[in-house]
Amino acid sequence: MAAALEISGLTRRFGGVTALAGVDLSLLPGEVLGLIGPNGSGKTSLFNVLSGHYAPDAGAVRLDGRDIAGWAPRRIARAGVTRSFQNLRLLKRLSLYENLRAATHSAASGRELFWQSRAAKRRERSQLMDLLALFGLEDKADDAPGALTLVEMRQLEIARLLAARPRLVLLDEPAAGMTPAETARISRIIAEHVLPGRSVIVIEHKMPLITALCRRIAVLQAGVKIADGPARAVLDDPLVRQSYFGSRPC
Amino acid sequence: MLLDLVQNTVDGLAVGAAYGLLALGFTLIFGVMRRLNIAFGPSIMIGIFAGAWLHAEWSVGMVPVFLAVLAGAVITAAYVERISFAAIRGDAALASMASSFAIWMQLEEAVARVFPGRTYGFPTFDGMPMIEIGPVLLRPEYLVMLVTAAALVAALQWGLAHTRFGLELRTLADRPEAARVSGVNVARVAFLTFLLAAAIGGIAGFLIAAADGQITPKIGLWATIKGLIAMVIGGLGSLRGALIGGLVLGVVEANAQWFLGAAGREMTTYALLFLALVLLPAGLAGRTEAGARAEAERRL
Amino acid sequence: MDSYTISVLSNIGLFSFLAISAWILLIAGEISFGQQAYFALGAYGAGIATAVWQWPFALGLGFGIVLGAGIGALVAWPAMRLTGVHFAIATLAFAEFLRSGLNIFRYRREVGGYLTGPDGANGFRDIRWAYEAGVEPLGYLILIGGCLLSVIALVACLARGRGMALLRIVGEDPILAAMQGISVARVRIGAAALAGGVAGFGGGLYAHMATYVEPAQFGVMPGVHALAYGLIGGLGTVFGPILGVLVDIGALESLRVFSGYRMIVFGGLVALVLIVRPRGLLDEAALRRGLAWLRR
Amino acid sequence: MLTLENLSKLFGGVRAVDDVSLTIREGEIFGLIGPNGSGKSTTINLITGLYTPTTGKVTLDGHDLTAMAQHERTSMGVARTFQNIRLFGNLTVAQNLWVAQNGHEQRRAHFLARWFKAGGEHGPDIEELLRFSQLHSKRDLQANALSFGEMRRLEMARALASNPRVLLLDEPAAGASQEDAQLLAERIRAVRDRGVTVLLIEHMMELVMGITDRIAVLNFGRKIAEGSPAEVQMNEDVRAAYLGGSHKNEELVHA
Repeated sequence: MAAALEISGLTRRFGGVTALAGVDLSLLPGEVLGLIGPNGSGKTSLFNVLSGHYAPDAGAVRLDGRDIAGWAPRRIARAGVTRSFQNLRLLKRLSLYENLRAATHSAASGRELFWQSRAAKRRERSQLMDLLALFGLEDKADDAPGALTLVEMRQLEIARLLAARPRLVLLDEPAAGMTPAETARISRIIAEHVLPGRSVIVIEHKMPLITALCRRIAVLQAGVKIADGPARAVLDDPLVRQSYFGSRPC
Repeated sequence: MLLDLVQNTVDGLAVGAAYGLLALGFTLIFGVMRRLNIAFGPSIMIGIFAGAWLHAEWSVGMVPVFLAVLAGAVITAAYVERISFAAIRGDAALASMASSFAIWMQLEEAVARVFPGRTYGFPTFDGMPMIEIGPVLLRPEYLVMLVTAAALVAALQWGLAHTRFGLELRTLADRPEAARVSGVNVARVAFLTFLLAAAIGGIAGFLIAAADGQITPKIGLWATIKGLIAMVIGGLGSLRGALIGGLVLGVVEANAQWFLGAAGREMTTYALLFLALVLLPAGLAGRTEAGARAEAERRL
Repeated sequence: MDSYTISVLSNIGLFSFLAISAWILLIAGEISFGQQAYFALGAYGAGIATAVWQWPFALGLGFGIVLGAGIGALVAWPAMRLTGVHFAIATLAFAEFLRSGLNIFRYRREVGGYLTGPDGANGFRDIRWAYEAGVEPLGYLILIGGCLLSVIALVACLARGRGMALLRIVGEDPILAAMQGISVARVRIGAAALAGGVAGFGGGLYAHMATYVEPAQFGVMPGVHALAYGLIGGLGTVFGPILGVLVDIGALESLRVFSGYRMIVFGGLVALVLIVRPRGLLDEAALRRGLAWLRR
Repeated sequence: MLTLENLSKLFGGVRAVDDVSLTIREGEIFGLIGPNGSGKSTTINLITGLYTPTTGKVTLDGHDLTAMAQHERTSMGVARTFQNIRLFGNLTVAQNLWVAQNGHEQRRAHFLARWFKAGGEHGPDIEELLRFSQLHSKRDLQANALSFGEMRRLEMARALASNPRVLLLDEPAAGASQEDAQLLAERIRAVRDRGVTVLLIEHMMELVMGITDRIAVLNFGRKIAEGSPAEVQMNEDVRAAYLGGSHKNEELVHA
């Protein structure tokens, strides 16, 4: 099967620091990959390159065969790549509904800037409200996101992600700061709503989430991929354990 | 033609030195606070009018007038800092900018109330002979400007490198978070930087007013605009850039005035500003790699 | 209505155009100190069209709008990648560039035996359409009101469609906007064109009310006032900037108590509001509360 | 000595730190560990004053720090380093230290005299600190020109220059190799031997387990364990929080 995403030799430097040093990675359509590694190992930098925020210094990123390395974020997003952010990026001054709707604007026609027919408006509203309802947020549709709990904010971000109808989803620490119960909830939500029919890469430090979602794991350390394979095998790899927990048995 | 060019350039350098001082004041504030104080020019204007008033009422000499200018500018700057900067949250940089604009309206109106006429006299440096350097003439006021600007910049450079206040100011411009945990009293350093900037601006304003011999309330707008342009040409937040920007602006203006007339000078100045922004957003002095990286970090 | 009231109301209407113009850019996350430039372009453009070229009034006004919008977009195109302080200074630079350009702009033609047209710093006299068409001040006030309503209706359309949401998203988080597939550059240029057009509209109306315009009228101060109106009125709705105008011109300038101290009071008021409510009186939160109350 | 009493911090609806109490004893090296997002950095920021706690308080030797500004806490004797190094890049190495050199006794010195003198006579000796950090040969270089390892050393030296009683190290081993970590461990011990109490926040387990006297573990903002390194390593909850994959957690996930 042809890969949905094929990264080869991806390199990105910042001044003297090499954040990514020739990373190769491929992802099959519909596959879920867990990306782990110590702090500062280049995981988020990889996402930043994939989403177009940083241009790579070298290497290629093929999305369904097209090389998207160095494209503007807007173009990459339109090609079907959507991401979440480690420390949430919500529009605090807009309502929950408008936060979701942000994902649908790029597909709209110029005329729609000034006018949406009543029917189109109703159709959009009902679609997005369904999405909010999926996460139990429909009652707060017209509130600002400031009053939500952390889990609700994450859910809103995931809902926005889904509203964009992506083919490739990049999740950056979706369970950061969550209790085990909350982590379990968010991983169930991801499993039910995000995974079906999409290729997904998840960065996460919380192993329960990784092991629950991913059958395959890749490990980055200091910008280099040091392991890639079936989840259990990677987690039992002594090299990986050392990079994570130090060499002592823990 | 060539001689005109040289003569204009010499005059331009002198005026440009004063612009550089104005830009230096702007830059100090911007460097430390990352915010623009639009009321900078108007605070200088208050100082100049205080000096003019003192001179008109008691016909005092240059020194008391100078001190009055300095005091007026510094006191007004303290007011601006309290109301438009200290009182507004750290992340609302644009609110500070807009607020300082509002204070500008206040200051200009206040001066217009107290001095209802359009122009007022200002004491000049009398009795100094014109200086001849070959075929080029240098007005004595301009020589004073050049020398003062050079001395001030040298003193500032020395102070920034060798006094505790200078170091603390630089740490604040460099890494505010680290400055805080290193024990720097950020609020106080910011306040004193404001006063220092106003003092430098006051000196520039005094020199300019003394060279012209007359003042109008428009000098507030004028000082803000000239300082801003010089700062932007040189690069936001760079002291060296501010001075270079001032000199470039002065020379370009003097030549444009000579060859294109007053309206042509204005247009050239603003076109220069717009182009500098669009083509050289980092300014003539450029931006260090570390600065660029820090900026990239901040963005995401 | 006495003529004083009519002139105050007309001023409120005309300043509202300028205030809405600055407000549109504030929504899109950019501070402009230079909207008066597009007001001036509208005034000169529409004035030349009706007075020199003898175009019909509506067409002349249209020309002013197109001129404002077109130049607005043209200036925004290179200035688009500038943000915050840089953008603000660039707008100021352009506005002052234009004003000093108008100081030497001469375009005088003979119309019906009279020389008419802009004459540099001496200004541009005899923009006489309203006088010749026999429009009374009250009639002209109604015209201004109608035009203002059309601008408000346009903004309402944008709010109904996607336009306003796009402006707000780009204004709040351009990086996120780009990652949602939105072209930040296009939105910003569009906002600048819209803002320029609205200012040009107001300028055209102003020129025909005043019959005389000169470059000195379009200095920094009106632009800064326009900005301040949005900031104190609030960024939540289009009525924010209009509220700002009402407070300044409607209350401060017209009330005897403040005569001569208007700027001092207004300046202090702006500074105070910015401390207490950085996004103005009618901000987004106030708007949301209002809508919730209406829905109830 | 340094105590946190029932410290909590809420961001909107998020509980970043949830009722954490800790006592750090004079002269010890205390480790604070936990997975990402567990509230470690927020705790440091609460101690140094970047954030104000929602409830609870921080005291140093009985003095309540909670209401103090950041620079006041520094003069009380709290210093820190940052996870992503924050140096004054345009200042020289020595100047970086001078700026920070404002120990408590200096507070009383005359305001102007203090400000117009770059190197103070009070506080630790700059030259000695430079030697201690092996930066003596670089004293007049700009901090920007240092290597990564030198920058880390300079940052720690700058923290020491403020004459602290407690030094908070925020992931000092981030980006360091195994050998560097070994040197770092020695350096931290040397700091403790200077009489400075150390609070170490770190991901690299080997380092933490090797040099700390006691450890507290945070997870989802709460303290889940405290004790000696050996005790903490044996703790079931800690293993679960870090490694996951234990049956307990699998159940949680699929519950």
